[in-house]
Amino acid sequence: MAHRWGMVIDLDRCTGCEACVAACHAENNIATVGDAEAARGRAMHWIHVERYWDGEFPNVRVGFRPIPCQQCDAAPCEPVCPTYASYHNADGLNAQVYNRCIGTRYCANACPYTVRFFNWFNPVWDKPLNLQFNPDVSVREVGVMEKCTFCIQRIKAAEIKAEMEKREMKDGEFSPACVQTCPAGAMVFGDLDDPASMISRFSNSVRGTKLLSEVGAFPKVTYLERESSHGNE
Amino acid sequence: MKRRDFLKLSAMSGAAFALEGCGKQGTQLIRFIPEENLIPGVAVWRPSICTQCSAGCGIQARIMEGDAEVVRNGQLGTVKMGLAKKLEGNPEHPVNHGKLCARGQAGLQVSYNPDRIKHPLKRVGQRGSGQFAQVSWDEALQELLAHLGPLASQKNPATLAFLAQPLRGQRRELIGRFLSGFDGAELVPFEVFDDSVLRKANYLSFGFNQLPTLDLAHSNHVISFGADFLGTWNSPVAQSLAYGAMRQGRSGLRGKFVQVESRMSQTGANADEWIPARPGTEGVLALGFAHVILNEHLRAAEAGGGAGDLIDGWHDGLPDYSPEAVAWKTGVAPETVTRLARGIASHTPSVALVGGTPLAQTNGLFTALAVNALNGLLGSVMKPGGLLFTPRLPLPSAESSEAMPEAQRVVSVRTLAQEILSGQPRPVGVVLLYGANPVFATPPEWHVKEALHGVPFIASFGNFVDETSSFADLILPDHSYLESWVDDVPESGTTVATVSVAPPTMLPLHDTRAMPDVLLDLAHRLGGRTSQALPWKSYEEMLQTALAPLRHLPGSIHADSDDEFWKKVKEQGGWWSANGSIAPKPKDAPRTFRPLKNQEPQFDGSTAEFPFHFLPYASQQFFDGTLANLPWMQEMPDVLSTGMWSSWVEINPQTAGRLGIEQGDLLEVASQHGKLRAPALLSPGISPNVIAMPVGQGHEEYGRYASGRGANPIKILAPQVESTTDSLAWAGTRVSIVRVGKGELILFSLGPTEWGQQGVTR
Amino acid sequence: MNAIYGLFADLNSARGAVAALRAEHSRLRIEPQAIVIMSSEPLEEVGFGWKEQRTVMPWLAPLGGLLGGAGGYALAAFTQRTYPLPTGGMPIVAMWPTGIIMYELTMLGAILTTIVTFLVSAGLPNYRTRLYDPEVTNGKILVGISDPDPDCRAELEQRLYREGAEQVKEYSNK
Amino acid sequence: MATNSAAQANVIDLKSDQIRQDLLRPVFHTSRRYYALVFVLIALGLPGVFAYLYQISNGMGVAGITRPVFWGFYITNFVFWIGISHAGTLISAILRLVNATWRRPVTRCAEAITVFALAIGAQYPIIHLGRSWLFFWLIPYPSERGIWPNFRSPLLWDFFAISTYITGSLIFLLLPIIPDWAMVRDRATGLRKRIYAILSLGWRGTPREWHRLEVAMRVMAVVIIPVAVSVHTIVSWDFAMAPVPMWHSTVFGPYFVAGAIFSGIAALIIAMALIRKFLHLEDYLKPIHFDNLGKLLLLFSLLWLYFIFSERLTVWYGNQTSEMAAFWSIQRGPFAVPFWTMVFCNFLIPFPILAIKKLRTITGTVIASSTIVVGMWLERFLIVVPPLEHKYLPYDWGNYHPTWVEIAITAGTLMGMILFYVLFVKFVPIISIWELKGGKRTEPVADQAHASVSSAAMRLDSTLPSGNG
Repeated sequence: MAHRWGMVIDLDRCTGCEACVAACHAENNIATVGDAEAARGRAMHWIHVERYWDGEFPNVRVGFRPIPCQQCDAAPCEPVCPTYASYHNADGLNAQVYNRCIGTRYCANACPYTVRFFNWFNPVWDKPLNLQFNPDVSVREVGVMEKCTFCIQRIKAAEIKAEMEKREMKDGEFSPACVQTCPAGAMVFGDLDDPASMISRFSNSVRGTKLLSEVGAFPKVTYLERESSHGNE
Repeated sequence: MKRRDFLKLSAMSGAAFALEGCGKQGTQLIRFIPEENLIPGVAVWRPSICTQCSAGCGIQARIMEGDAEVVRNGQLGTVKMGLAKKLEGNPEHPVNHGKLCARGQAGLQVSYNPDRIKHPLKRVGQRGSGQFAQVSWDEALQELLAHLGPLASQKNPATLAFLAQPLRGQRRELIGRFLSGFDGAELVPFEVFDDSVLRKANYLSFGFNQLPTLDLAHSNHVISFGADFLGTWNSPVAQSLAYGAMRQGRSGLRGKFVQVESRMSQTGANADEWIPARPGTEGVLALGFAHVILNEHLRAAEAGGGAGDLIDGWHDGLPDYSPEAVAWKTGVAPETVTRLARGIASHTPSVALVGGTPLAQTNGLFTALAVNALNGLLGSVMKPGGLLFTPRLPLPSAESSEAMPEAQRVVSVRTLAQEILSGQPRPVGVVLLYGANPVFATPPEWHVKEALHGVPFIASFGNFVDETSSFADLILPDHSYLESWVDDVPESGTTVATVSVAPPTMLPLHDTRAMPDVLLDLAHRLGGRTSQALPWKSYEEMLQTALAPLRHLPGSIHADSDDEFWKKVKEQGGWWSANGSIAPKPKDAPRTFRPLKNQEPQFDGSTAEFPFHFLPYASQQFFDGTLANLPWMQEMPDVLSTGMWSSWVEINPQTAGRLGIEQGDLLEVASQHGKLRAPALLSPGISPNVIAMPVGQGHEEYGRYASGRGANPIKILAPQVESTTDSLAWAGTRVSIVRVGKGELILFSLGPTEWGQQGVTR
Repeated sequence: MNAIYGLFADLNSARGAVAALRAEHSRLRIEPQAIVIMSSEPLEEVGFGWKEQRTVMPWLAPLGGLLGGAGGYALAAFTQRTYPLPTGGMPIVAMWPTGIIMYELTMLGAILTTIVTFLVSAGLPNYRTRLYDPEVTNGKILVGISDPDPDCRAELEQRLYREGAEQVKEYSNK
Repeated sequence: MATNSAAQANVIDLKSDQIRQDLLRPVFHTSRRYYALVFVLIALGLPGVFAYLYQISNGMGVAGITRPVFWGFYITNFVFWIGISHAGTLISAILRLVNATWRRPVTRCAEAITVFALAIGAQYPIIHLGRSWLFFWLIPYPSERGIWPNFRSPLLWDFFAISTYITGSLIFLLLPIIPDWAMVRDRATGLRKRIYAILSLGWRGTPREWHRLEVAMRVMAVVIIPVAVSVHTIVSWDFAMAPVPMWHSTVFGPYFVAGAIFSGIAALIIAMALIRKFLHLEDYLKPIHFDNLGKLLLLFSLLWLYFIFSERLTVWYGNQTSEMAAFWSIQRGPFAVPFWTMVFCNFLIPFPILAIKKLRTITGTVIASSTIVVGMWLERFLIVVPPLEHKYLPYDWGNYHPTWVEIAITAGTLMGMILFYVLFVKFVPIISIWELKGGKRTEPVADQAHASVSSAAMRLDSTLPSGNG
């Protein structure tokens, strides 16, 4: 049966430690591009923590906002792809089929969140770094667009497991690498179609907002905004 | 054993075949017989311990079968073996409860790092030139024995020094016992961001010679003096977990968090209020709070207890620390002082933390004691929502190295250098290196480099060639931590007594040997006192014997036999006591200590010539620089500056404007002790009179990813130390800056820095 | 076949010749269709245009257009149905995008029909050797009679001369 | 306008032989300078070819585009060339429909520009692909992959629009060439004769052929105009359909079409001037042609001003934070220089030149056209790049610096365009001979006809019915 995977990120818990970023690299065979390319803005971080300063010294505050692919319900990246490389899968994820991608990069332009990353060159791993490859995730070649998949390989694995054990998938049975490692427990992952799931409850929180809701992409990532303590003293 | 022999044979025949086969050695494909029985495509999880920092988190490695090019019996070939594919936190582990930080995640790239030392090396070039030639393990061990033997048998009056990263648990015990075989042998634990000041303070104030465990999850108001407890200080994962709970873990109650520091850290960035106080005056501010609390009779002075007694004037209501006086010293507005003081007093449970920069001053101990006293006053010591201390196991090995000076001589690397250069009290004949990299991480005027040049023989157990091990005459590469037996005794981060132990998660990729086993081997070959001190055949055996007594304590494992117990320990990745079964026992501090007056921090360099405080800080990616050789860490943007693959100088926009400095300009930062160059990064989160720099880049010799990249701020630090504990006062230097041209910043975000300048919905 | 033709330098004499030939076609035993005219530029004026003026080309074009449009719809609709994606509540065959494809293919249909009808109705390409004289592209106007009655050949020749032909030639591809 | 200028345009009082000689000369006689020119063009174009191969072998990364500016020079050039291509077909089609006789010497130059600009422009979507070698996945055909392209994607619309347009304009160009090729055939010898014999399809010039040709041209003219309009509208939708600030705009369709014709005419004027000079066709491409086209250019210059004004004014007035970022970066930020250069090139310089009759000379119009071509390229660039640099999340802003690869390829395609044109002139009379003669002849002959032969004609036609009965 189909699910509707979503994520909740609690900005009040997020500490900007970027464990999610490193975990994502390890889980998804994301290449490092090196200093020269990074300097040209070509570093690939499927999830990255955006930092916004607020106010002038000394009354400075900072907002952190981890941004993975928002897995929009009406994703601008999908209709523009001429080859269906970027398409909407049955679980509502904005899937990217690397083999179909011919690299028009139109999806990346259309994406309001700039969470799509392009392989400008063939990725390189100095031996034996390649021994770390996660066999469940394909390695992308030059000229191909790549993006956060909500760790679809973990979703599939869990589905198969549940199938073999002849049962429904349990809420919180698995989670993407970023969610699993998040030290502050700022991220929650689950099935939005399951009213009993943690995520369903969280995404209805009064603190819940969607990023750039005015664009109308209907993201499946909900952000819980920060609060203040002690009656804002 | 049999299987091993069979393997040898097969590999030999493989080799023979290889030699017949054309092509140069290493290129042709030899298939060794698989050394493990794994089902291809099916993952197994094996417990281990993260050694990326000293928090001691429990991890588990996802092992899957893969083809690895390995050396077996001197022959290169490929073998199907279990390979670690991913690290996750160990959900059972009492420190990190299944969570893991970025640095821990990157641990895989230690094992698979292309720059790892793949076999024993012998120096061929000039010392420090980093030119080595491959030798066999037998040759290597023979050579080392040839130098250790005379020392052990006192043929040679010189002694032995073991220079290592701070170690705990059985590793620490092993080294201690090994050194006991040499007269006057010294253990030299070294890390640049060391917390001995705080340990000492906690010992004096509360009787615990260890770092605190923060029960943030239950506190209502947290005020932290410079402690980067969400990033790099103490036990970040445990503390982040607790922090999350403090913020949103309790319905209807959100703990408030105030950070006092002059350069906004990743932790400070999360604060509800960020208070830039003048560097070195944090203790004064803490006492300012105490003053308000005492004079408004929100608490009684007695509440301060032993911690209060250590502060001069405590029982007279701290007359010298009126908000106005404090404001004048610290630059924090009096009303802020009063407001915050009332806040922490009223919103209980509240707690004050101190760590990092404030303690890296000449008056570090005073600051620490002041904050401890404040905690005493707030009643937050050993209380829920306050400072707790991890109970100690009834094992000799349990204490952290600094905690048990009586074991044998423990000296600082600075002292060691002096001893080597002066030959007093006795010359140092051999230095063994393990993990520590003082050549990179000490100010030049500690003369560590020169000292090492003077040592007759240096052997390193490190698995990378770094600035220090490039001085070695012999390198005996250790396994990576995923390849070897690991054990640790977390000093903090949990409320239960814990000992973590885990077997190797994967077979070694290279021709390396585990340092503990090499030491045992050496001990046996040396014979005499050393071998008596180390009766075990293998490190596993040593660990098993050490942990055996725990079986009878209430804890995470119930077992009927020692073997079953050991089996379960290996499966679980350690043993931890049942909650509350072991209570932390304070030692009573020596009463000889006289109450402290406020001590002004000493800064190196005149304000006229060197107008800026210079704050090196532990980098989010590289910690103290040991992780700079991991590509993932190099490319992970520093969350505040978004810098990658480089280093930079953080400077306040106002200051920059005044000096006509723009983002990315190349600055020359000069202290009385050196100069360095790095691009300017304008940051709103730093005091106008402070400039800051991340530590970790600027390696001269540390593999392809780290070498020759960025600048190393430690190299311009003054050789100042905290007056009571010989530890480096790394925040006590003043510098001048001058623009010398256009530099290059490598940033992940090229956009404007202000929130909501465009488009961001809130 | 064979033919006799005259080359005229100017339009009026050529027109005269045609007129004369047509007027006396019964006496000279010429099928009206047997009168062949060639010129190096279009001769819109009265006199030359004969049945030629009528063609269905302008009507075929829209027809081709309709075909193209239908084809466009078929293509788009069929392919999108063979690959039905979750579109978040939007139709599988979205009318407006499909409309664009249809529009373009309509135009393509019209264009192709036009060029085809042109070639067919103008009888091009035709590489068989036929009555022709390179002088035509030098501006001469060719007026000729294909397969004239042998008895009338002489009269035709002098008739053409009389009408002002610069020269009268015989053509035969035997 | 058509009639009076027609009157002047038709003062080409030359013998038909003269015309034939002049216009066929380039086809039959080739000077050394010509070969030199071809060689130079190839030499200048080759680096582009190498750059492209280099890009294919090393990866897209050798170009300057990066996150978040995923489109740069390539797409700019794509839009630019497609724009240029609107010169011909549209102009000549319109002029044909309104039967402006002065068009006759102009049409073929224009239509040639269209075809070649399209051929060049259509390369860019392929050049800019991350995996160029898979470009054919855009084409809808039942493939072994069992998957069809996505008809929702504007890029697919592009594919259909451009292929339709290129087919149409190619036919539109070739049809009227047939009689001229027949003419060449009759003068050529040997192999060349055989080639032209095949090309001219055995054209004889019978009234039926002539009539069909003209009808076909009229139909084509009617069809090609809506195609041309749709093509650039769809190109504009490549941008307007994406939710990118400053792209997502309703004005883009007409804005792009107007801009396209604008740049198209400019390109045409330049081409005509060069042909006139180097092929010595002063007697055929007369000041009046430049004057007329100049007026047209003036009109479009104003139209362009109107469009860019309404585009920018609405954005500025709307004052949406997300859009203002891109807006100000163009108005005052790093893109201010190209922006104001563009305004100069597209309006401030050409307007006076074209508005003042004295200045609307050949030189004048050529100067104006040259600035306009540059200005329009800048306009495309400013449409593509700045918005991408300033999307919604400030954290993800970036910037774009083209590399030598992009520059070499851009220059290469420009050379390619010129080369095509130069070769074309060698194989086809660049001015339609038969149309010119037709144009030259109409009025006077008409008079004659009325004067002398009309009576005969009357008589003739009255006899017709019985004739074919």
